[in-house]
Amino acid sequence: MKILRKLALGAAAVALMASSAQAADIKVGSVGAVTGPIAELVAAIMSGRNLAASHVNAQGGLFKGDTYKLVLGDSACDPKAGVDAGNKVVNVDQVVAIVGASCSGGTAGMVQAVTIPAGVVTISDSATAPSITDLKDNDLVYRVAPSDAYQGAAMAALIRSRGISKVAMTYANDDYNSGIAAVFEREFKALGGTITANQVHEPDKPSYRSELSTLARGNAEALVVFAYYGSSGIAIIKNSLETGLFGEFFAADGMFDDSVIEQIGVANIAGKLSITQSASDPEDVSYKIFAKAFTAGGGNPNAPYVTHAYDASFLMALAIEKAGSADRSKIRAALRAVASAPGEIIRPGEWEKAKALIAAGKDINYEGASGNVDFDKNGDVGGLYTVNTVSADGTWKNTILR
Amino acid sequence: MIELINFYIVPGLVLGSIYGLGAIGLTLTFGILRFANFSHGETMTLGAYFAWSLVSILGWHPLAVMPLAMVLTVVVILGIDRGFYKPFRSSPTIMLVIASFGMMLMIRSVIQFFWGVQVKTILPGIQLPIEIFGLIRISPKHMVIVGSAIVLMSAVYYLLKYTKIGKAMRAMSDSPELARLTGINTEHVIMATWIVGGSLAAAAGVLLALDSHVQTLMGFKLLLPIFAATILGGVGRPHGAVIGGLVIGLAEELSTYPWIGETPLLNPGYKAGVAFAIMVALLIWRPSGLLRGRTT
Amino acid sequence: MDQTYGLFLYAISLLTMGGIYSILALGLNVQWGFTGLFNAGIAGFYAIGAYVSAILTTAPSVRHLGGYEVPYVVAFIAAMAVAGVIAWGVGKICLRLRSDYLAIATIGIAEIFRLILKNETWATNGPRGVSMVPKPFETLPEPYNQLLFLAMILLTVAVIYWGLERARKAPWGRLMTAIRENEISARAAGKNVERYRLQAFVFGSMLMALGGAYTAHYLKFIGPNATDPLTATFLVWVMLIVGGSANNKGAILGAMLMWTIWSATEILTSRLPDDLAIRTAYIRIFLIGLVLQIVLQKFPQGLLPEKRQ
Amino acid sequence: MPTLELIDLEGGYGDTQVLRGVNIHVDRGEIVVIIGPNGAGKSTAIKSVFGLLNITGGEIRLDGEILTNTPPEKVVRKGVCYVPQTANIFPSLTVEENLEMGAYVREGDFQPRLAEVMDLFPPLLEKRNQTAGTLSGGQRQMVAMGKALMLEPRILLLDEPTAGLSPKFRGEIFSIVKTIHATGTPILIVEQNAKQALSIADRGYVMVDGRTVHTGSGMELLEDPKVGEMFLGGGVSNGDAEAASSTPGHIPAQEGSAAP
Repeated sequence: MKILRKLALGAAAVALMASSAQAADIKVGSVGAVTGPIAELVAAIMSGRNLAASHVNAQGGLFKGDTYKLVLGDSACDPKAGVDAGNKVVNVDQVVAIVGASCSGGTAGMVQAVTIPAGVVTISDSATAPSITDLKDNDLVYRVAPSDAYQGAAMAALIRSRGISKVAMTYANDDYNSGIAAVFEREFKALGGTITANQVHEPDKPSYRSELSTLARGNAEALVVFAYYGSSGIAIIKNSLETGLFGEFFAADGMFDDSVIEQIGVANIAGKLSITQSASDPEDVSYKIFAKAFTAGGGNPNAPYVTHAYDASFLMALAIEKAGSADRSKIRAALRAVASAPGEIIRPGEWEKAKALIAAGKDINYEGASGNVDFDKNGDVGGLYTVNTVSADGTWKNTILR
Repeated sequence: MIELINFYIVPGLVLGSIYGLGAIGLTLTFGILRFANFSHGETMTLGAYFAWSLVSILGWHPLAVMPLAMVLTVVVILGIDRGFYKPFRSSPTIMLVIASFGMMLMIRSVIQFFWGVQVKTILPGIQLPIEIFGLIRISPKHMVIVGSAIVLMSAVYYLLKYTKIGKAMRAMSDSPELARLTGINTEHVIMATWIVGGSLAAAAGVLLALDSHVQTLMGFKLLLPIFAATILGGVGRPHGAVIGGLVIGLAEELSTYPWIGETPLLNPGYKAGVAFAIMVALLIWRPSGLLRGRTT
Repeated sequence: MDQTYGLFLYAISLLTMGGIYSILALGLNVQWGFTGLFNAGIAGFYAIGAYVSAILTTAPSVRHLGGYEVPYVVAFIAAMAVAGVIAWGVGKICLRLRSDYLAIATIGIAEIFRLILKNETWATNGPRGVSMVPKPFETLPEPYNQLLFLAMILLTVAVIYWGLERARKAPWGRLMTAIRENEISARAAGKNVERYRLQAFVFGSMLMALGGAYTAHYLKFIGPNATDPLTATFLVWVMLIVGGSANNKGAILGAMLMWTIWSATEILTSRLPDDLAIRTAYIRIFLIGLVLQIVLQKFPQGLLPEKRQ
Repeated sequence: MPTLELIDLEGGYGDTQVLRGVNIHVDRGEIVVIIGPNGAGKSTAIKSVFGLLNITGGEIRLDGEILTNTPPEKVVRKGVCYVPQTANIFPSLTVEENLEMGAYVREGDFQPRLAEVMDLFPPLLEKRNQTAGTLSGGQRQMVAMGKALMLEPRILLLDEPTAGLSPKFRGEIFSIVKTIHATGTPILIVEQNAKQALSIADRGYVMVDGRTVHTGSGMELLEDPKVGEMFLGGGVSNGDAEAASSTPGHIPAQEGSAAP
């Protein structure tokens, strides 16, 4: 046991050395699956969060010029890593709140094992599993990414509204895609649709031709794909087009990325693919502000969950400012106040304005790039969904789903 | 029937060719250096990333840069052998296995660091299949993949069958101790093994990228089916590895064919398990492989 | 909250996870260190233990099998028992394979187990996992709940350590060493080598299942990603080899040390500027690989080499 | 000057000492046989020439040049060829390829030599394209010896060439040994079938417990009652037990410790 003690002391010493920098930082954990199966999505999500922080810091920072500092934690899409990352940011870095985590599994572990017991508020920008709604969370777990329950329903409605009644569906065997697929299946049937075939698939296989052949047996009018674009989505659409088995596709937001057009080719996909996305109204002022700023920094504002990432991060800063001090329990109380009406509307990037209003004791209501981010009693947001189609010039055309 | 050929057998053969190329390298290192090289999947990934970079710099067709990508990969692999495997030449196997596991992590993170984690494509767009005899539909890139695999495999066959170093490689795979006692320069043979294994792995990576895309975990995801192909063909037997690769590729695809009724025989969620199941069954009932290989 | 107190809590979490990994490494030590069985399917038994214990203790849920709500101890024993029975079956057919073939076979079998747990959604909620797993002592106030949980883990480690040390010095342990080092003479001496190897395999796998069960309760959640072979098989191997194979102290040291490196390096890298911090997340994994290589080359026997009787 | 000399040689595997004082020399054109009980270190003595064990004392000389602890590849290059007792061919290679591997260190064309070796072993000629693993035990020994002869060695070391063979094949092997000897190559043989071996040998050594204890011409040893009593009774001949444990490069656990 002596060795254990030494190790613990050693670790503590390392941590102590490391955390002594910059006293005027207000630290917030930024936990996400930087490594692991969805690393490619998370890289963009992290830029979204960081953009919000840079907006805050460029316009006066928190309180009296303190820096809004995001502390990275890697949840690797693995609950073990999520809990570990949560522990580090909460205990070692002493963050006042957390933005994250990424996968629903990593988030479920982190919030249940670490942040709820520690009384730390979390806002996830990409954990969409319906089960997160049910957690006994002392009003500490929020998310700006709508639960899959909403998106599944929205997609079912969209497909029915196009007059399509028979679809085949396939989903990647992971927490996100299987969750949303289950909701879609239920909702689509409830709307009178028929699902001719429903197949799970393993991501990261080089070819999906055999699965597609089975899926095509029921003469479905379209294929609904629940997958991440990188690990299987693009391959499935490519294979479908190459084999001529399907000609029309619907997909959820894990598929939404420019590389879909790049890799498949505009001519091949234009007019054939519709992707629902829990994004904002493309005509919405908030979204436009965000998109402009994010594009300027070299980012793609349409990448999955980057708007949510920005909103989660910005909203957290607003809540801290509103709380008036870096006190974990006060932030929880402030969060709902800044997120929803009543109050003057604050949009992405409007930190100075918000800061002034808060200082003046006025209410504010953040309307984010991803939507109005009004939390319900479970800490979830209702989703505003857009459908994105590929136009002939190779750009995405967004339409709001109502 | 036509459906079976076009959607199950053809993709199975394409996949099998890629598995086969990967398995040749694995079976040679397994046979000659006597260890299961866990970083072999990452070698494939590395080859694909080299090819991607070369395509974006030179603007050539992926097939044209493939030889260059193979050379670059081999250079890296020889460096790795020198630094991380050579010190364990006379150590127990487990040391090499663990070292290769460490190498797997290291190569992967270097790729992620330099190339990032975004999915990349090496051959954008889709290719419509060409009809043969009005029945079989095969896309040009699949012909390219299978064709390249056949060319490379023939080259390896020639090397192993007709060159001195190739024969020495087979000899060392049979018995490293006797090879030393016979005066065979084992370091040369090991180097040749890495050159052959590394370049074929790189080629497999490029061909895989041609069919799908370039991604940091692409090779790792293929590692276990390739192990299965290696075991199936008999460790140390390159032609066995090719057959093993084809069998595993076909078995994976055919397992989901609706042989009975309208639904796939096997839930595609279990598709990845097919290779493992074949591998385990074989290890238990026919440990030396379908073709006789090194015995257990 | 006080900085020192935070570090204290982090140290608890570090030791808890390190303790769980110590159990896994000790289990592997029984199989590899003492008996020479190259089990590369740790993740499979770990997953079985985690799911069995989680399902047995959680409240009823529409998403997965559950609602049995048995006491923790019963769940732990059940987790070990289920894993033990399965390991018996696996061992019965696989243990005659030579070392690296056994490794590949066990990897394959573990992946099949994981695929089953991932695909049989009615029982395990599939890829979405089992949530709201109760955690022992969680109703107590901070930090006593965490301390008691840690105490439970460390006590388990201590009991296993004590038991294994006894076994190692007993005829059973000496026999295991004899089998590992010279199977032919052990056979010649009339020992039923298969039976002893099977015992070691089953016992080691049961310990792995216990580690899995503890993990599920510690995380309060278990899903397929938590049983990824990277962190549930390979990392354990690294721990044992670095610490010192066939040395129980080495197994514990290796687990604690490697977990500390795995976890604590991020505290340093997360301090770098944003873009670099993300990139160094990859380099962190590189460094872990490098540490492993250095230890392998400089301390081929591990930090604490085997003690000969 | 003798072709090969082992002088006061001591050594073993790791820390286990097997050789405790071995003195052997082979002169030009001689057949020399080492006999002795199981575990006496006979095979170990031969392996010591090939740098396969840890030599702690004494030295090995090849035509006067010190050879102690030279790695196997270099020993081969110096013209010493060794035929291990088991695993002495490459089973998946053809007969011809096996012989070609024997000539690995040889520069230039090996075809003429190949023809010469094939002449020595006529049965191999017709099976030249067959994989060696499919041959009978006797033919495998021929391949193994043929492989060693490809280099036209300065000395040939044979480790129990007749172990596990039927009496018929044994005779064949000994006649091959004589044929090789007739080409002028000195040969050092370790044998369990002491009687037959001594009958073709110029000289012999008796090893007991890691030491050479007795030497003489083949005839002297055959007629020596003490030697006869110890090793030539016929019943003692049990080559298989040692065969199981002494593959080259592999530590035979019993040898040394099991010495009487």
